[in-house]
Amino acid sequence: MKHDFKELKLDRVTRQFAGAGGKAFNALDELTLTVKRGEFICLLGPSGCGKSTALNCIAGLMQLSGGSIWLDEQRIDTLPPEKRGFGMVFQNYALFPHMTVAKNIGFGLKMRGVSPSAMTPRVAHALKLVQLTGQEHKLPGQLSGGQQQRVAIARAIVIEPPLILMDEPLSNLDAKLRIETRAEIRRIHRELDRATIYVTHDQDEALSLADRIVVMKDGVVQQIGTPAEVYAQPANLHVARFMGYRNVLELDVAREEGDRVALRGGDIVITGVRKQPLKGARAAVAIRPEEISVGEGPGGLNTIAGRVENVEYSGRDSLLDVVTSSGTLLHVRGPVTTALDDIVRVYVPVERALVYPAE
Amino acid sequence: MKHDFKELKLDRVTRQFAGAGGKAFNALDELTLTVKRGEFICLLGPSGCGKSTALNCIAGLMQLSGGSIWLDEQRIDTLPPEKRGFGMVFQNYALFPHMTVAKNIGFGLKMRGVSPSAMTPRVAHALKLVQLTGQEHKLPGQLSGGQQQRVAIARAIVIEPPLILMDEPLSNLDAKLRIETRAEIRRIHRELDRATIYVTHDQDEALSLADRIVVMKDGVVQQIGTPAEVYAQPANLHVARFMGYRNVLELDVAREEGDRVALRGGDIVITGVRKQPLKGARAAVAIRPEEISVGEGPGGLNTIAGRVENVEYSGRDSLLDVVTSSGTLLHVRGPVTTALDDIVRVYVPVERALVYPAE
Amino acid sequence: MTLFVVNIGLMIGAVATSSFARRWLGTWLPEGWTTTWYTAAWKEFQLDSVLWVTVEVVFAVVFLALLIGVPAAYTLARRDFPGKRLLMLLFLLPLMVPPITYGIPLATVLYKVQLAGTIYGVIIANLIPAAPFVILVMTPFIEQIDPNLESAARVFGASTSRMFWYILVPLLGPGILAASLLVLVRTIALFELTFLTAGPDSQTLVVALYYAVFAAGVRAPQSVDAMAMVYMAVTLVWLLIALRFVNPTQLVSRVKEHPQPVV
Amino acid sequence: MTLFVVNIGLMIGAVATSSFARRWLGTWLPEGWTTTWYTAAWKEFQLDSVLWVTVEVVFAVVFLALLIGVPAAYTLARRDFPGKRLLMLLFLLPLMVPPITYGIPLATVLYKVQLAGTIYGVIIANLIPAAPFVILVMTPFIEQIDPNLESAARVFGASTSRMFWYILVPLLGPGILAASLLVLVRTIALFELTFLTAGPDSQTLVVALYYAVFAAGVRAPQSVDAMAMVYMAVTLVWLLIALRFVNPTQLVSRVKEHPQPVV
Repeated sequence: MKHDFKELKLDRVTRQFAGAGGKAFNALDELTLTVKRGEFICLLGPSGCGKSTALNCIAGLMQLSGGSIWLDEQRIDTLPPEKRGFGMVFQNYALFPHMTVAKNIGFGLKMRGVSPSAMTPRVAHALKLVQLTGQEHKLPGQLSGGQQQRVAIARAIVIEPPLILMDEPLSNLDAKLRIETRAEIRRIHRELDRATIYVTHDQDEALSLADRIVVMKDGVVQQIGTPAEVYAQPANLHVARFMGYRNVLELDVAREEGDRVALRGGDIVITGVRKQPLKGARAAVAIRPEEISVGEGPGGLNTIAGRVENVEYSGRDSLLDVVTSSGTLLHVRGPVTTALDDIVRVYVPVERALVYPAE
Repeated sequence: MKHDFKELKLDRVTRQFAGAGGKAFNALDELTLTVKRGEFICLLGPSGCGKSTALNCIAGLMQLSGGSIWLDEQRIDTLPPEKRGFGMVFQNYALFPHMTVAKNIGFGLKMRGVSPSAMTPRVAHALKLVQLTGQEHKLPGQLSGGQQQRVAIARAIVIEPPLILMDEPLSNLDAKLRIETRAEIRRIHRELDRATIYVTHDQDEALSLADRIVVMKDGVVQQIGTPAEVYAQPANLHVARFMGYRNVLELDVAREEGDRVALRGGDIVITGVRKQPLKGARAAVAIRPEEISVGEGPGGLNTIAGRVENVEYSGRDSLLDVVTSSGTLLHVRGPVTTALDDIVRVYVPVERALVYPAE
Repeated sequence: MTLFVVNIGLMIGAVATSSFARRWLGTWLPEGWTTTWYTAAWKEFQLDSVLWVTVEVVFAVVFLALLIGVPAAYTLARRDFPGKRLLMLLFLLPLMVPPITYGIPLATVLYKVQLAGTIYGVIIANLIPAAPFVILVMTPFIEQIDPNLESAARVFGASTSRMFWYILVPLLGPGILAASLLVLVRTIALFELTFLTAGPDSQTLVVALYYAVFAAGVRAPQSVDAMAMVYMAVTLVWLLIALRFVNPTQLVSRVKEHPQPVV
Repeated sequence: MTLFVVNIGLMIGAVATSSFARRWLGTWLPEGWTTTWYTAAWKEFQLDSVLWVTVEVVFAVVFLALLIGVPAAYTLARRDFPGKRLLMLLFLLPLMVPPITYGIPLATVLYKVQLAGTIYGVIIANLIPAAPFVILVMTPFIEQIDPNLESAARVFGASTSRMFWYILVPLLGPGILAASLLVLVRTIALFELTFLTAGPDSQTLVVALYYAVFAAGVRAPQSVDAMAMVYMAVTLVWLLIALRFVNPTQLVSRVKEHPQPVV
């Protein structure tokens, strides 16, 4: 395979499945994406959003129902998986249980006809990269989950593929190991200087790993952007909800000025920033709990009063459920000193209240 | 069963299992704990720490190998589970698949000989409490995971038990639902005014729910304390690691003054607070990533210089891997503006560097 | 695969045709149809008494096999104890070893205790493979029941016996039904054991059929075919009833549902 | 349970004793031991030719059953297609229906195509239950193999045939071995089909034994017992070999490992 590739291009890649009652639905609907060499791309979304389908289509494990995939000038979606030359890390590792670690890692090289003598140094180098030197003669069953994970990564990188595909590779590890392996994956990606496409449902993972994030829902791309863009400027209400904007209030539109929108409903008056063209008299404002502060806003702007109905201690701060007199619930990160049934005033900066059309 | 109980007392409760090679080991080793009415207790620890064993011993589903359990003056560890009268929420819900929601919830009442006419209002009340009114004639298989979870809770609370036992009740829900149901469980606990014992491996869950946390490891209690105590003052290095003190450095003890200890090693000099009596010339200092700030400490105290070797964006801030010139790795939460290969100085306040004996 | 299916179909068809045929030589279809052979077979084999014995034996075996097999399957599926594997192997042995291996010694013993040739002997002989078969069929059904359901029933106040009636019986119902129907079919079919232990008064359908095949020289072959048809009909009817309640694939594996690719 | 086990043991013991006994009447143990009965049985039943036919039939059946069964099991376990359940049912039918139900029609057809009485006829007849049995045994083995292993092999450059040889064959090895041994035992034991289709030159061990039992009047019962012992020994040896490779509980359920309570 060519290693000096420039980009991988997905052109309206579509994949259908038979749904309930035999009706076909698009598990993946016209995904168009260009991945440059050196990029780390995360496909992010809840289960069933089509992210794994996309990965399998790229790997060749599923055939396309429509569209095409190009590696520079070569069309590859018509090739069988073994001719595409990509590396892949599976969710459950999929190590060959009857082969030693060294044979697992060398499998791809063997299939490419590399001689055993040429294979040994390359396998050793891959082992070193994943810090497993000395384990080469063990069977996968003798390794811990984290070590198996690293063998799976070594097996994918040893063939020096233009593209490495990863399908929720951390989901079987515990929280601590997950964070450590995350840094490892990022380091290996940097050292290899190829492209990586990484599938996950965990927004923290996507934010910390990706150069660009592709947020998906029901097979359709919702937003493609850098982590900072997706985090701070979600393209629509769905992305906002998925990225942790837990407060979504549907209110009446009182006034629009430029991209500023004043909303009103019950005892709440909020001014926010419009992120999508509004339709109708109702709009939804999305706010993160950690961007609401306890206290008075400048000039009383965007300030809401309420009673604390639940306090969840989380160490550095507490997650408060603040309920206004009209019964609206706000999730707020507040100081740990806040107690149940306290009456508090909270406010949100205008630029952190994002306004979308009501659903 | 008595509902006006004062406390549940576990007295050196021990449970043995046959381990590898037939040798018995203590899955639960002399757990002593007093649970007062109204308290919410979390048993916290990694899998295999004995927390579920403890719960099963209290429920009567496992027999004790030693010790005793008392409900006020009554010894209950000799009673079969059906005579203890506790409510329990199982990890996989364990709803009876052939019974409707109403029949599932009413099962405990039926077994207690409550007449159908007396049962109906109590089941209705429980359904209302978990916000499932209108679903009573569905079968569990027709409900979503979150709804099944709430039926399981309703089934446990409708018998008005002195004690409700919960075995990782949220582990099968997705992240968003988990946070919502957490608040729900806390609310129901407050309304019932009974005692709850809740088993989890998730420190966030324990911090946000519990009045007191029991941290366990290998069947042995490590620490019993309020969430704030466990979070800020871990009793030993194991608890510290488990509670998110990701930086653990083993250094030489240079000087001890009161509970202040000065440690030194390579290019690092740190003064911290001693939490356990030290033994020998080595000690470990444990620091949370979020308590290390980028910048200079007052008078250069506890300041460490290093190069940023990895940046993980996480929205509000970034998780940095800072490596000192002698090769020590520090995990630091820093501003999102920090870039790879920046040279930074970081510091930690003396009272947030906890010193334990080296392992 | 297809060949295999067509073959079976053809063979059954041939025998069925033959049993109804008046005369059938050299032509594709016989020249006329008759039920004479059935009447002949009925008389010749004393089918009424034979059928009655078959029914008696089969129902006694099914009942006793369930009584032994269901609790045994429950114990094997739920409890761990030393020697469990050995016991499991002993239970499966009569299923994997051909009946004749233990049939002859069994017959010898039954003759010694004066039970051979009586209906009790036949029942005992048939129980030996039937009880393990119940265990085999019930085990996946029992394993599908989450042990936490039993724990939940106990915690919420059910004694062991109430747990059994309110939880286990309703949930195992389909499994018990399936097991009894399948044992029924197998017992009807189990020739060797009955053959070795039955006397003239305790002949079951299949044994009568064998004697018929053996002495085929003196009887019209159509009559034997008619007999085989009766036998096949009896088994198939029960089998079809059984299959309505138990999905055969469930015995092999639990079917996983995946979205099916359209391409 | 225990009764059941002791019973089986006693019966086998009795026959074994009888087959070695010089005379045995009224006492607990016979007065002397001899192998005469074995020699007698050997001659009387022409055991050398019978054994040879048995070996030929059995190995042909095992080989052909594997050739049909393994790919069919793979297809059934991995692919979803319309009619899969029906096909599965058709495969399981010959296992659940007693052989005699389709044995007689099968024999009729074989006679028509001039194959009955030959060794080919016997092989074909025995394949009908053997191939589905292979499917039954192989299915759990195939299902234990993670489909992602096959995907991984493909992604890392293996063509379908190399994937088969490098991944599937090594992983299915124990399963194939187990299936062949179990089919072997079953085929040795399957009386009805061979009985119905065999001629004098294609008699297998079990058929010879049946004829012996039938004509027991003219032969010494000890001789028949000796024959039964030979037969039982042959089956049991193979069964024990098979059980070394396949854990019988695996066929029923996948054993879950739990820490065992001590109390």
